[in-house]
Amino acid sequence: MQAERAQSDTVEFDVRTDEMLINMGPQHPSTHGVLRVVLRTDGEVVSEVTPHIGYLHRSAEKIAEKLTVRQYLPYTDRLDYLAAMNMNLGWALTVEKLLGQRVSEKTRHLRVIVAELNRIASHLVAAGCFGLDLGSFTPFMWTFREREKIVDLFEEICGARLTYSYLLPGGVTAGPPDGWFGRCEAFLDQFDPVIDELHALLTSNAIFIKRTADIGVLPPEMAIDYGCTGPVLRASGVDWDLRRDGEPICTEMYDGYTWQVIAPTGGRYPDDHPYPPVPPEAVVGDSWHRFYVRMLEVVQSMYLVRQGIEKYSAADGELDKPIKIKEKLPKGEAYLETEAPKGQMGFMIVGDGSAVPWRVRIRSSSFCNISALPEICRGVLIADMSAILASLDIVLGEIDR
Amino acid sequence: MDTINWHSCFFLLLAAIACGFAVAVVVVGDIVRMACCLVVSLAAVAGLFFLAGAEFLGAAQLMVYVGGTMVLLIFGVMLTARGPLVSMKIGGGQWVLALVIGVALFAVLLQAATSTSAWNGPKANDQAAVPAAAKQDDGAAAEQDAAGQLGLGLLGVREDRLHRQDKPVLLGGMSGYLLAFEIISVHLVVVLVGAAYLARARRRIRNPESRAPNPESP
Amino acid sequence: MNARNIYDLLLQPFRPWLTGHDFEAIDPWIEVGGEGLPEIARFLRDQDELAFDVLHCVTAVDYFEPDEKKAAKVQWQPHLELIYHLSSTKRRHRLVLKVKLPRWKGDRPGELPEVPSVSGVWSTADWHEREVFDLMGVRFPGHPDPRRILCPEDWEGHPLRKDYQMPAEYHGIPAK
Amino acid sequence: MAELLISISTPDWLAHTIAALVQCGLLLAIALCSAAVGIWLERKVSARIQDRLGPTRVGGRFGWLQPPADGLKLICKEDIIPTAADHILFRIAPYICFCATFCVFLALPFANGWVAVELNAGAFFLLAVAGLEIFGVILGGYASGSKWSLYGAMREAAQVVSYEIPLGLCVVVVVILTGTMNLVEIGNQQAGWFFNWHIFHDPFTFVVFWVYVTCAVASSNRAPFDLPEAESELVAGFLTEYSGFRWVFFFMGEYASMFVVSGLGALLFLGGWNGPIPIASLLGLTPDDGDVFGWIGNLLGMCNFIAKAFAGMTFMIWLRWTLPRLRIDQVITTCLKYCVPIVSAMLAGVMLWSFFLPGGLIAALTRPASFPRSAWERTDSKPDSFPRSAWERTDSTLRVDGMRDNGRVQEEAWRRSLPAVRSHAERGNEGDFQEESR
Repeated sequence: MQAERAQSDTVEFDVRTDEMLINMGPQHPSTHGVLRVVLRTDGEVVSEVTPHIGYLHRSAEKIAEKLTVRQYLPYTDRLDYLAAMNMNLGWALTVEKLLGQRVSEKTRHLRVIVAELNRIASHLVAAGCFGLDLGSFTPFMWTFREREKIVDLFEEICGARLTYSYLLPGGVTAGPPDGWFGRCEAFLDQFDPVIDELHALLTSNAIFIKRTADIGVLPPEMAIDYGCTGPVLRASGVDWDLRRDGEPICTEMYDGYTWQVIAPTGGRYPDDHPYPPVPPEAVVGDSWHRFYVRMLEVVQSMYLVRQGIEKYSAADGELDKPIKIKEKLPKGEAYLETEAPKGQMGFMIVGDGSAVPWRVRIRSSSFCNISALPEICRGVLIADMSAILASLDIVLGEIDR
Repeated sequence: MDTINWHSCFFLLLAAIACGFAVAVVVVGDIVRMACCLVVSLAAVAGLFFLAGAEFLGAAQLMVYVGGTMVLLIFGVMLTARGPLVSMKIGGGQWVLALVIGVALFAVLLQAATSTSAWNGPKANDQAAVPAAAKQDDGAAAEQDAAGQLGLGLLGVREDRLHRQDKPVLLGGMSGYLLAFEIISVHLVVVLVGAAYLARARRRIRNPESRAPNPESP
Repeated sequence: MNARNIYDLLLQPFRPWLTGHDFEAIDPWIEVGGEGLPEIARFLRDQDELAFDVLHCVTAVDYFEPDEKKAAKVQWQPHLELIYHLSSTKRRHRLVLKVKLPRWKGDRPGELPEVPSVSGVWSTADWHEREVFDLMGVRFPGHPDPRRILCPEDWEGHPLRKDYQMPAEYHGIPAK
Repeated sequence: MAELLISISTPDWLAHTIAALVQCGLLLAIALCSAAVGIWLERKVSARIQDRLGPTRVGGRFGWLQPPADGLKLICKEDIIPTAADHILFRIAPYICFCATFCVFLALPFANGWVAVELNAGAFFLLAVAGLEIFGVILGGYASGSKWSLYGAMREAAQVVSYEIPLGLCVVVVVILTGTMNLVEIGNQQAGWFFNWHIFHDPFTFVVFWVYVTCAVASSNRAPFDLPEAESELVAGFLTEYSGFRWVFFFMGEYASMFVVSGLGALLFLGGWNGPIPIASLLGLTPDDGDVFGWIGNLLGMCNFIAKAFAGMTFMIWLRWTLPRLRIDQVITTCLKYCVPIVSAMLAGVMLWSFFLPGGLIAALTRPASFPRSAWERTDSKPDSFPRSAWERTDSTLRVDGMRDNGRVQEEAWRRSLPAVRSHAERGNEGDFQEESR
């Protein structure tokens, strides 16, 4: 019965085990929402991963065909509910691109301040949940304590703590209360040392490095091929950030701001950053780098907010009033992607002359990031699944729309 | 009301548990429950040793048998408890055969037990046992050091002669049972490694570029 | 490179499949015939001076006016449009490809129109095409895994079509 | 206790029963209190680490009534048994887990002589019973029928069974030092100033202490090694299907084993009930049996022991709330690639050390190495009031002298140097072994 040796060249000795199908989700502590991942496991080793989405599908695009552009704004908050300001910004800029309008200096700077503050909050949630998924509870408490302070600032400016509906196409609902900028700067000053604590607790922690370095490696070509964007793409070494390389309407917002895109191009980070060095085990594109890129982006966002506050007080003129409720949309299509914390958030509006858009398409960043999951999770252990999922930092509201 | 002899009470209780669960091992269908009954009956035997004051032996029994059986339970039973093994159905014929062999063995044991003189005369033994039991709990500290004795026995010292001046204590050149003990354990390790090696099925990869190796063993 | 000279580059090899263009629109686009889509896509990605390595998203727009009064005023005939947004990380330029499809294959209601899949060229298309199939009802022959992605597997109808009627109930759950 | 009852004319058998029940109740109370205080300690320390207050309202400002409140809430929870579960085993598992940990309290001495059952092979008994706790967890994991709990059970089996080896070796190291397995004896040999503790006995035992800490944390499923109930991966590991009172037993089992493991560590390495400064012996409260002063000395000793045990628990809690969790293969690698080799090397080191430099680091430095006198000389300096079985001394003298020269002359000289006749003879048991002609 022994097949001749020549035909089969490699003989692998292995204890015969049969495989098991496990449902990780839709109700699971580390799937960041209602994502169901079916794992084909052989013992602890995962041989195949098939994500199932759609549990949170509210057909946001169908609803958009019945509401005018301003009425639809609250729906964009509910897409990526951890970064609602950036969602509003994306929608507002797409409408302004369709209408061909531009906003005043003051509004532009206020938009930068608010968007970057929300990016800090979103990255804090990502870092906290990453620590939680790896088993250490404390970073989660520290990051949420800081995020509460940002959310208090947002509550003062627009009254809501999670779904703000603040940045309307054409302008903002209301100007910031007096003393708001002072409180912003106070928050930023006391936030600096907290970042060093987080780095000490997680980034340079030996167990954290062992759990994340060289796990879920996403090579740059595969990242581009699967359309991954944001920190996931930059952590794979692709130097691409819409705030600098995007369409003119996006890059104009950041005119006059000095900041840096964080990406380990050529295997190295820009060397001005004062934070813990890259451990030797880490490979460009692994879970550790995705976490590290987000932590450095928080620092860049802090620089942007400080510059925004100075430019806002220096800028003259008034805050713009938003467009009318029943603003007529011109015939034609406009598609615009903006740099949201989780990746590039694309909105497409097809206008047909009436106030209600004919068709709205929402391109979600996490939707493409999660599509690369089966590729990078082949042959990892079950414990690594939650590490990789946490490093992709997905939000199901945005994926399922 | 004469004093209740706790020692015999517990002895009977533990003996009943040991035998009861031993029977349960045979009767129970589900294989995991069977293994659990086995573990409980061995633990009851360990209890008997503790009752007899030999706590070193009791602890050894607990560690070796109950721990060992548990590992058997985990890897042998749970991971393969699928398919026919899970609930074994025993036909009528096998029952009869088992009963016959069981009764025969029991008869032999009974005959051997009754014929030894030391265990005769339950009345006499009871009296002797009571004082020992009464002193059992408070005299624990002054009791002989079982572990020390065993250790010395292994090293070849005749500890029973220590208080005698005339007989030699050391066995002169003999190193006791330690060497034999070690040889057996080395053999056991070799046997285990061999078994593990044989248990591995050969999985042949037809052509290297096909990603999933097709598990097919001769 | 703006849309015009990309169009000129495409003219020479793919003249029969280029069926229209509009360079003055907010997002200038080029219209392509459905059959030639995979070859054009591979050409756009592999040509060094084009290097369109990122497919942002695949969108389907349903041009159909359900009530008659408005249908009279509309200029276009009922049809489906597939819009591919491409961009290049090396050359930093953008392009929009459009494909016009009949609403039903051979105008037989119930038969879904077909466009060859580009998931071989960009892996992003894999999930996006599944979503277009799921919500708009466009079949993509050559797709590795043509299942629904957002709606449950056994959902009837394609919700984003203009003439879509919500089913009365689904597995006993009343939908109205 | 029994005599007291007999004196007030209760029938003899009733007196013995009540005495036994009281002792069991006392022991159970200690086990449950240690678990309850452990839970309270965990809530408070983790709160401090995470910049919050912890329980402050239940029972006064420090929320010390929180553990009973938790217990009450959990008792009122609905009793759910999953349909796919093997209900008999599902019910038994938590009780086995808690009983195994409870048995360890039997042999754990809190002060000199204050121990439920003074077993002569106490250390060996602890190791044997500590292995039983896995049995409860595995039964629970397998019987709850869900895939996640099966994973939890398998991880528990792999981890704790493999960590028993280095744990056992650490205990063997201390047994070599003290020459006995009787825990009370081990505790007493570390009396006096803190440098008499085993941890400072020689550099090897210092390293062994830290290896013991790792293995202890791993064998009680705590902190970086808490894979069996890893919330983020396995939903809740083997505890997934448990709720209400059964969950409390697993929970109590974990905290009791935390106390036990840190208590054992304190006893073996940190001098058990002997404080850093021997206040009791300085004030003349040498605990000889029966008088009040001895009792107070023992009480001080017990406070010492419990303080050290809770210090160990705080260390484990501190570890849990700062470090992320290790992966299963990393856990097993640390055990087989780091713990076992290190502790084996240290074992060899300790043996060589006590062979060449008997009497510990300080004694060796202060006194030139008197070569032939064996390690037992140090035990001689101990006050002789405890029941001493001659074996230690003869055993150790034998080891040094008898080993090297087996000749008859050497034996006779050694026989004469044997001071006390063995207590075995005093009990007048005529020879168990028959005379054996040469």
